[in-house]
Amino acid sequence: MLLAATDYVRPDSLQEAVELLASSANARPLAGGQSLLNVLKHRAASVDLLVDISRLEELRSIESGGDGSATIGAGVTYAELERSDALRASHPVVAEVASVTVDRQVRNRGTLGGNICFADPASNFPPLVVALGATMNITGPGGDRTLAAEDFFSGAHRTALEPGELLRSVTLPALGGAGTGYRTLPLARESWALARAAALVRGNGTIEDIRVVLGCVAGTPVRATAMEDKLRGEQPTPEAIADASAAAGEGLEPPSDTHATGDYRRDMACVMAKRAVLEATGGANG
Amino acid sequence: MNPDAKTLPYSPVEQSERLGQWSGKNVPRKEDKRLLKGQGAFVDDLWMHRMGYVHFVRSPHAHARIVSIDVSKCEAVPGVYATLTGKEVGELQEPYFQMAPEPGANAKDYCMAVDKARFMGEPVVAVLAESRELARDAAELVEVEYEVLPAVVDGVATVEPDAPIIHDEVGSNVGWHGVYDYGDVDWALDNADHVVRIDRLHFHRFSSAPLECSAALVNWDPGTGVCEFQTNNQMPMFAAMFLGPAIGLGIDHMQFVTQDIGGGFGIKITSYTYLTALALLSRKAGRPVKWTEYRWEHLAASAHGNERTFLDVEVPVMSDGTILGFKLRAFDDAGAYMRYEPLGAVIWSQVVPGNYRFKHIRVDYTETFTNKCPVGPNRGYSRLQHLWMIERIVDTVAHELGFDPVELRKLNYIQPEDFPYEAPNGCIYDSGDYHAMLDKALELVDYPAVKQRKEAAAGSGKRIGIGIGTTLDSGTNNFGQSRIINPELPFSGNGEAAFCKLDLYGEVTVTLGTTPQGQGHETTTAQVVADILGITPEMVHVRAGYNKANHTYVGFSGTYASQFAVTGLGAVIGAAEKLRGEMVRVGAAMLGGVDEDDVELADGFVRLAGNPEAAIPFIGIAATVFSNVAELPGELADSVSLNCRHVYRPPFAVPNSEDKTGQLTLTYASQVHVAVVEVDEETGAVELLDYAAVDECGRKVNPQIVEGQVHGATGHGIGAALYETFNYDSDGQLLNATFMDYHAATSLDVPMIKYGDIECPSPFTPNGAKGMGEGGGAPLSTISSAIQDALPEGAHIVYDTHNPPERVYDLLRSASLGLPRGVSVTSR
Amino acid sequence: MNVSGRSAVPMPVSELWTALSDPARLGGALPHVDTVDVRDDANFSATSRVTTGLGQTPLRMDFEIADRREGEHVRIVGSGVAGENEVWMSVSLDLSAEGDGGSAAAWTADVRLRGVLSSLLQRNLPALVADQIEGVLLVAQQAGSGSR
Amino acid sequence: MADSGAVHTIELTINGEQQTHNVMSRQLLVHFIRDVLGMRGTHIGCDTGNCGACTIIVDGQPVKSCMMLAAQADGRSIETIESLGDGPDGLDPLQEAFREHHGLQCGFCTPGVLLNAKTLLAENPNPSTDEIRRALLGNICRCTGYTNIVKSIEAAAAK
Repeated sequence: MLLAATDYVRPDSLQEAVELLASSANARPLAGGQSLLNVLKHRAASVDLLVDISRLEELRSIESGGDGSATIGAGVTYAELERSDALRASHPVVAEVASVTVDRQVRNRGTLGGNICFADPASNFPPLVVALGATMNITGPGGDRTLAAEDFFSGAHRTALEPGELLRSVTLPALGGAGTGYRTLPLARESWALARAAALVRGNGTIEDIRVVLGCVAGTPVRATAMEDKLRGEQPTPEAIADASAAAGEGLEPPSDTHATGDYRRDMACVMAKRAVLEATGGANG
Repeated sequence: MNPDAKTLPYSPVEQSERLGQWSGKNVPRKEDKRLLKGQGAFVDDLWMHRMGYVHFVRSPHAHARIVSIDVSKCEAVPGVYATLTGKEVGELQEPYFQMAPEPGANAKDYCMAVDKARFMGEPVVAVLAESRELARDAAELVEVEYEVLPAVVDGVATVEPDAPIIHDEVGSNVGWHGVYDYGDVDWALDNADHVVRIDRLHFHRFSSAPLECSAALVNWDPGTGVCEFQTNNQMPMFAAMFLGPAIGLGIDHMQFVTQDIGGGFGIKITSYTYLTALALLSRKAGRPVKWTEYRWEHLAASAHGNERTFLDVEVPVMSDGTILGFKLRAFDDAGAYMRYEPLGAVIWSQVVPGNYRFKHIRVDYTETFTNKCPVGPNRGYSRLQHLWMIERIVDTVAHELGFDPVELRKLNYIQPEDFPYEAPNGCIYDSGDYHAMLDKALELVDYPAVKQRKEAAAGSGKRIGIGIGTTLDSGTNNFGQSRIINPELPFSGNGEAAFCKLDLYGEVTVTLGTTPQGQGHETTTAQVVADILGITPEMVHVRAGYNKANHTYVGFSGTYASQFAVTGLGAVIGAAEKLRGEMVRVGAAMLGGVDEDDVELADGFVRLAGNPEAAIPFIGIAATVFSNVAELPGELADSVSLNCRHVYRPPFAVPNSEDKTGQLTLTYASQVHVAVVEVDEETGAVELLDYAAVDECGRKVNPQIVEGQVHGATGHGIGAALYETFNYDSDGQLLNATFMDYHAATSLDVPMIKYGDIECPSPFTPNGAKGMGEGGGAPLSTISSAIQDALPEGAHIVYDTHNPPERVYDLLRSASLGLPRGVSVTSR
Repeated sequence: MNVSGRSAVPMPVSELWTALSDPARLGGALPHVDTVDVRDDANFSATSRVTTGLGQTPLRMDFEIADRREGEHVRIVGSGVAGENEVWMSVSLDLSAEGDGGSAAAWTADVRLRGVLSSLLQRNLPALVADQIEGVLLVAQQAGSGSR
Repeated sequence: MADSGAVHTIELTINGEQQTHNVMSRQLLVHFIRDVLGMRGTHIGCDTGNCGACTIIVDGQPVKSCMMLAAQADGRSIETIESLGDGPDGLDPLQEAFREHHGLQCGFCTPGVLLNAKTLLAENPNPSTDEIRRALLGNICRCTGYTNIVKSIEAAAAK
């Protein structure tokens, strides 16, 4: 419960934050701190310089693109996502997922960027932003760059951010009528996940494009490509979806822990994938 | 009353008829104001000049010899006051007194690991420094060299010959073994129409995990030689009995003070080991020392509930459903040290037949050591394991032989007219009506409607299950049962003390020997005293918490094992009645030598019945005795003090340690719970749709407080049944070592509980009350029963108290996969 | 906790084997290593700061190259301290030539954490270990090709 | 350039009173409240931000003070349990409802629960039973089984 000695700084601008992050090999951004502080309290890891980015206005806006897309600042809290009318209109699933993230207290502090960059396999947002085909807007010493969400996650608690780089915002492409689904098997009522799947389905009548992304089964979110391939071009009937979902678990080696074995997580990945796609295609809930 | 009950070992007691004006009412609690305002005094809130903060360096290994400890780097850091190593403890402390007979008694238990670390998290070195942060940082400079040994984490396999020995001095991993044998179970098995055999039942390891961790501020005063413990230990006199002889402190050289305790539930009984280490450190450093446990330390190294495995269960059943009894082997995993054990090896026998009329019972009981956290008397201690097993037997018999679970229970329950009922081992169940409670619980969940809903849900992918749990909360221990474990133990009976006085200005003050942790003792005590002295609870000042120097106490003092309403309030009634008697005699003299029978106490006056003018305010009585005594007749003045103490003593005899029989507890509160669950067929996830808890605990002093205890015990039970567990990996590492993985039940996990109650006053207690609050672990039995009811035909029976989604998923699939079912029936 | 993986390494298998079976070279290949103290041809100790997205975890480890078969197999056993926790690991690598001048490393790792970290990291340890081993192979390969 | 260092000066409003303090960067807000300000009504029940016993109000929002650094409270307005009810004995309607409905037993979780409930009722004066239970998800209680806590908040809402 007691952090190791560390320095803290609260820069006034994004540019200053980037410089500070690049100034030390072991500097880390501190947004809501709802995950990072737990790591530091138990000294699972320690940090030389905490760069508090939670008040940088450049990171705290939610902008709707005219085309139905949305760009969300990395510093926007879950509570703000939950309450955003613009987001409920353009991407209701994001507001919905934010509203069940941990609890009221955490939702007032925890941020979208923090959830994504902490990159815990059981975090709420990584599978969702991959399913939605989001773009990560990164800023750093070398200037700005973007990455597809799918390429952003590189390992458990590891992202493609280079030293000194910061996630500035996340751009969600317009849904354009696509259906979304997000299903979690929690350990207890609305607690963290044993299994999770997020789905995006485009097309009316037949499935033109489909993305099914699994959480909790590996260090990073995993595209269930075998399942996607079986459904692309098919009618989204419950039977077809159920058959295809059996393929979602292929090749997965999920971790075991005190709550569930890897085999169970693999089976549940298939069930959550089925239910997420059924939700995305407007079908009954499994 | 049972007319043909043979002469009972004790007869009904005469009950005070003065109770009723305030007793039995929902008086708002006196404790609430300070707690609602954040003005409570919890141990971590306390501070002393010159005090140092303690951080324990703990063994990361479950079983390891300590080769060497180097504290030089740590002690070199400025601001580090002192360290204490296990080696020093080996010289400064005698091993704790062991309750077990040989060979279990040979186990050497110290406050820290001396030669070997025997569970992950066992303290090895204590570091004292000027700040918490410094103590934590400096502790990382302590270098401990371990020789890692293989760990044993299975409470049954630990008795195998090749298992690593945890206590070399004991020679095996068996702490205690005994056979309890009542009636003639072999006759019953030979003559039964059916014998139901269950391979294995497992009661899992969990803890009530109070929200406030253990903590203490300990000051060994070199000037007076008195060591003061400001602590949240909930059984100080038990702690004193172990701690004093271990470090050479006389009982009167130990002062214990508690005020507000953030929940105890039994887990804060065995913290005397930490109090010992802190006392030694305070004496060595010449400073007060303060220690506050972190949550991970609490989960890994304070105390766990008993983990008990039942093997080879055999149940003789007659064709009409009458269950004659059962036979089984029980293995109870005590963890690395026996610190309240092996008392648990007899305490379950307070409820040998559970709520049922079984006559033929044999239990072959073994208490074992493993490389896991030592167990302590967790809420429902040792009885909830046994009662869960009995309800699994009844449920399985109903399921396998096609009996209706409600009718089978009503057939085998102890019948209302049989009370007081003598159990096979001589325990006297004082009163109860399990049939009425079951009907009420079924009514609360609208049983007929739920059965229809269950039929309607078929094929929907969601299976509905209705579960019943019948348990007991045996209260007011007869500590003589410890002799069944070890005939040499010098304990028997029970008792609690209370002190009631009228002070100079006529204020009534009460002190208790109990250590409340949220049960509202200040309020219920004030209600009883107000009734007896004819005043209001607001006029009674009950001193908060426990204070060994200023409060009265006896050897059994503390708050544990569902007994306050009997032992605590029994003492309060006695003390208040004595004070009343003295006030009446003084009043009668001051009112001109009138007859004492004509004098009454009302509204803060001692007055002549029928003549309200002739009334003396309490201050008048007190002022006369304390500062105007010449006005009283000499022999009256010499015979009153207005300072009255009473020790309540339950009417126990010493049990028979040969045949393991006797009256082991005085009162038997009971619980009948019904749960409605919905099981997701695809995932095994269980959701509670409805929950009814019907409770019986004799005459209630404060019904709202009683209902609160039922809600709390139900919350604990639901948490353990579905979410809370301690799992160790093969290396002996605790995998649920933080609240991230030990999922304490939340406000969404526990449904709004439907409470019901009936009242069967106890004939054997001064106020007709029964001890209550542990709750018998009813939800564990109820949810196991509900999940069993939701399983498809041919599925494996519910065999574990803990049923997370994966386990239920495996149970659901066991039928289709044609796996063995864990149960078999042979019929004549 | 066992985890296994397979990595392609663009360097000849004999060079890779040497990099992994020589204490000094292997010590130098540990990510974010601070000090390496070689005791003999099979034993060395090293202090390093395991780096993840969360920050750095100081590690003080004693390593032994437990067994080796020229050009094809090496097993490394390590034990040490990470704050209040202890770490024990056994990593065995089977090397084979692959592609033109490259090699493949099939590895299995048994890593035991002891202390509260064994609970905190129980889900993510396999993935974290896999990352670290790939990190060692990367550094070994860079050192081998002299590009560092 | 903001100063980065091990010690920081923070200006904050504590229960309506403007104060300035120097804090270590490493110090958690809950330790600052308990040990530096000496306000012992805010409690610590876990070491992973799960139990909510440390819940306080920051700028009108309930927050776990063990999941914030003291330095992050610079420029904020924090309210702790000591701000409820006037004077040493006064109970506000919410506290009174808890007393009437036995919404507490040991009292260790109570400060965090009350401050969470206060902000809930400010946002949603008439919450349903389920809304109250969901709002309390981050406040663990080990004594009451939550039933009377929910009933107490319902009673306070009805006042």
